Amino acid sequence: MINKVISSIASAVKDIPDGATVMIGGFGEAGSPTALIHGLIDQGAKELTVINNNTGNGEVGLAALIASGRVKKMICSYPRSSHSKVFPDLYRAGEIMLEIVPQGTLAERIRAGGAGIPAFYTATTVNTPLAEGKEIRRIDGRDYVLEYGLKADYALIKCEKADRLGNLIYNKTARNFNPIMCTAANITIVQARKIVDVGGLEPENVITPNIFVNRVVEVANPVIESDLVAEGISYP
Amino acid sequence: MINKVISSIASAVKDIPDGATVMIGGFGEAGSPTALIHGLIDQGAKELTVINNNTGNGEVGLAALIASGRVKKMICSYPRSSHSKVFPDLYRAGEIMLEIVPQGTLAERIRAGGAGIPAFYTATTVNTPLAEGKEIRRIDGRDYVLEYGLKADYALIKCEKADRLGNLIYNKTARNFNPIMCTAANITIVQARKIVDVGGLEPENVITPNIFVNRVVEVANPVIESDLVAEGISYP
Amino acid sequence: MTGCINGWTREQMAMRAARDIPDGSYVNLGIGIPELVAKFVPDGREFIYHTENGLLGMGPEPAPGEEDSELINAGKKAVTALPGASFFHHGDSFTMIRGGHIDVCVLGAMQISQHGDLANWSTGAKGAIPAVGGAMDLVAGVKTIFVISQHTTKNGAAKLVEKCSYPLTGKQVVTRIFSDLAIIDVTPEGFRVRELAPGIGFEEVCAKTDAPLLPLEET
Amino acid sequence: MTGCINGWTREQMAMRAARDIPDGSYVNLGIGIPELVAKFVPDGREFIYHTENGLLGMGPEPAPGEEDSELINAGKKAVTALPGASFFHHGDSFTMIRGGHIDVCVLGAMQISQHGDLANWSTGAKGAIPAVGGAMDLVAGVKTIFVISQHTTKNGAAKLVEKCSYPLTGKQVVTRIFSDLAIIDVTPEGFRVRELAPGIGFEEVCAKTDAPLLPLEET
Repeated sequence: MINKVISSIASAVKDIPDGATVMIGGFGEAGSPTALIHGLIDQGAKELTVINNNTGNGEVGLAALIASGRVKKMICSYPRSSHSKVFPDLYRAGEIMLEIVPQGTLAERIRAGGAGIPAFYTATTVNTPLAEGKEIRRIDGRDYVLEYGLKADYALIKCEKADRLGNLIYNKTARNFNPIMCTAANITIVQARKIVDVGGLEPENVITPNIFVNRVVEVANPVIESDLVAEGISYP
Repeated sequence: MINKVISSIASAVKDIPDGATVMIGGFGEAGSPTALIHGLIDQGAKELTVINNNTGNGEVGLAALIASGRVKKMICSYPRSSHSKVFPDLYRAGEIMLEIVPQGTLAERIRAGGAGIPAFYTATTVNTPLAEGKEIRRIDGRDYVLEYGLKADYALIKCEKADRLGNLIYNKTARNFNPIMCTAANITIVQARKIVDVGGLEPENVITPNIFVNRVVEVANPVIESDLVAEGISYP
Repeated sequence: MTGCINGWTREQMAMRAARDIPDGSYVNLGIGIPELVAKFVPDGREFIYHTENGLLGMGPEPAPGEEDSELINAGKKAVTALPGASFFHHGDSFTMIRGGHIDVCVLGAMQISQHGDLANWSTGAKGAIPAVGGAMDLVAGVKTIFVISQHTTKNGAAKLVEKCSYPLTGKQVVTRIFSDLAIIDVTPEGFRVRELAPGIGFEEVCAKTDAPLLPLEET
Repeated sequence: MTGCINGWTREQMAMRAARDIPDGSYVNLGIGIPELVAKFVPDGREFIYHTENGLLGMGPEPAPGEEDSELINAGKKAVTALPGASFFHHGDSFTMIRGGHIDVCVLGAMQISQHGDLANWSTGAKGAIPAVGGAMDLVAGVKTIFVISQHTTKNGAAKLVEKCSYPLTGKQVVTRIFSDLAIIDVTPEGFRVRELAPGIGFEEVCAKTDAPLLPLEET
């Protein structure tokens, strides 16, 4: 019987090695798999390349992972943290690398990585410094820049409901990067607010089909990052 | 007030001009907008380029449109008709052009067209006759072929439920090419089994957001092509 | 500074921009003053708001206490979803943007050139953290780009310039600028005043613009 | 022809292929004999079937009278959806295929070369209607490609050949062939018999194969 449910966060993330590339879902705190990120901090993997739209909030979740010194490189569109100077300080000190990618190009590169598309053309960044050094091609009279698909060794994902096969649904704008990241990682690890019986998700409404998911952990009452930030909490 | 509902099929398709490129949803008969296709036959536009996975069934729907002599070129993956020799006969007689595209490349070209991606690379067709004359690029040690996004002037779409804003949901495997075609056409015309009030579709479950839809016609009891074929009906 | 009202307030700039959005438009609003546009939908028009983090049919901010940390806009502020809304992932959201499906986007600006080049993501200064977000995708993909911006920086430097000195967000993308002093079109001949704010003269706008400025066309 | 049972039936070929699919695999089955594989899931294993027209978790054909013209497989036959199934559009369906997410695909063949090249979509003959469907995407994207096929054509021509004369579907893609006469691996050294069907000798398989054939490896 296929059963992707893992009983603890620690075992769900235990094999992430030093040097891994990790996609982390979420846009700001919405859809952020904070429990899994904290599990990764506890686990200790270092020299990570992290792909997320931002750089975390306060000193919890992704911001705490960055603060722990375990992130070698961030790939993101908007490397500003709410209520935090964690990333800017490390960046100015030369202790973290940054690859800045426009949000839509980031999304498409992830989607392409998951879909077996190694490269594609887009008009985004043409005639800007972010296109420097990249191949430009004129197609039907307009210039486009060549961008490459992005893949990861692991993806850390937050969803609303999952079943043991790994089908997922999300909640409102917490969906964001999560479904495309599920497709682009070798191992996709999901924190679900609730695990339901197989058949408990309507086939028409499944957002992430189970083929894209490897492990599911139930986190019934996930922390809300802005609450932690408001309370002044730093993880760990 | 935004209201995309059109009262008749005839008015929904009336401006499709000669020479138009028309995407038609459906895979076999599932999701085929047969009522709209019959409306297009009645309307009379000719010299059409049609994009669909197949070439229709029997002598109704797409097969009937082809039989009417109005289709100059088919772009499809599997130009075989069930219970019909309409396409093969015209093709062998040199009266219709054919661009054969693998099903996944066809889907991705349509998706790319809708997403503003003018071209992308894929491994599909490499080392086959279908890659002849196309650009090959080696990326990370594997060869890929360059394929271009596909757009259309019009898309004819079948869905299960729509609202007046143009939000759509589909029924089972009748979804197929319909959602991506909605994104890739300049004017998307939808035949919906039922039009519901705005708010009647759950925002989490909308498959085609209304931004991709221009016109919606209710066809409460659409014909089922295989029934027509079984009855030996030819349209018109 | 006197008590006289010269020029437009932030709200008035937003209202002017809203007036120029056609009925039925799909609209994306940038962070900051552009967000105010949503308050000023002209009577008889309906706009559908898109936010790039995955919501079409975005409504106003919720009542205090009704905020949901999983229902936010691109500026990460709590919003609502109107009837007829839909949620989708980032890939699909930027299909809407990159694919040319959004009609109008209203953005803020650091600099706008007389040819419509926009700079709004980085000063390019050493030590600055570049943060582009979705701005480059929006200017590359949306049919009409409006800018709402104070006419000059806090230090009085011109934002409307012959050539941007900051790194570009996009080239030849802005079509109309709503500043506190004037509404200005980007035309093939350069900046042209379309309307002056109350109490503002053409000469004053010229003085605060670092590029040639064409006067109102007589009609 | 005698009444003796020599070689495997279509069902037996499908059963042998099913045996070689690991537990928990995501599987796509081509049209024809490959469809029979779904009937022979070995005890203790669970496979999840994908059909490229937008269904993961495909179940068996429905009872007569229960068919739904909007619930079909890639061969356009009525199927069912099992608990845990999901529906999706063609773009997402081929993300699964092209993106390397499907573990095993079982296809039919017109010709297979000793290097694993597959030809199964067109004879290339004048007047033939080429019809590729999803076959090229499957061989390009799926990790393991099995072929189930009669060892020879109806006319007795070899299907296992040194070099395909028909247009290719993909190059070096097939890893194992389940024919009515034998199970044959495509190895770096060429075709190697893995198992002979009952009543079939190595010499007979050699005689019906137009390429060098390596015998069973002694273990």
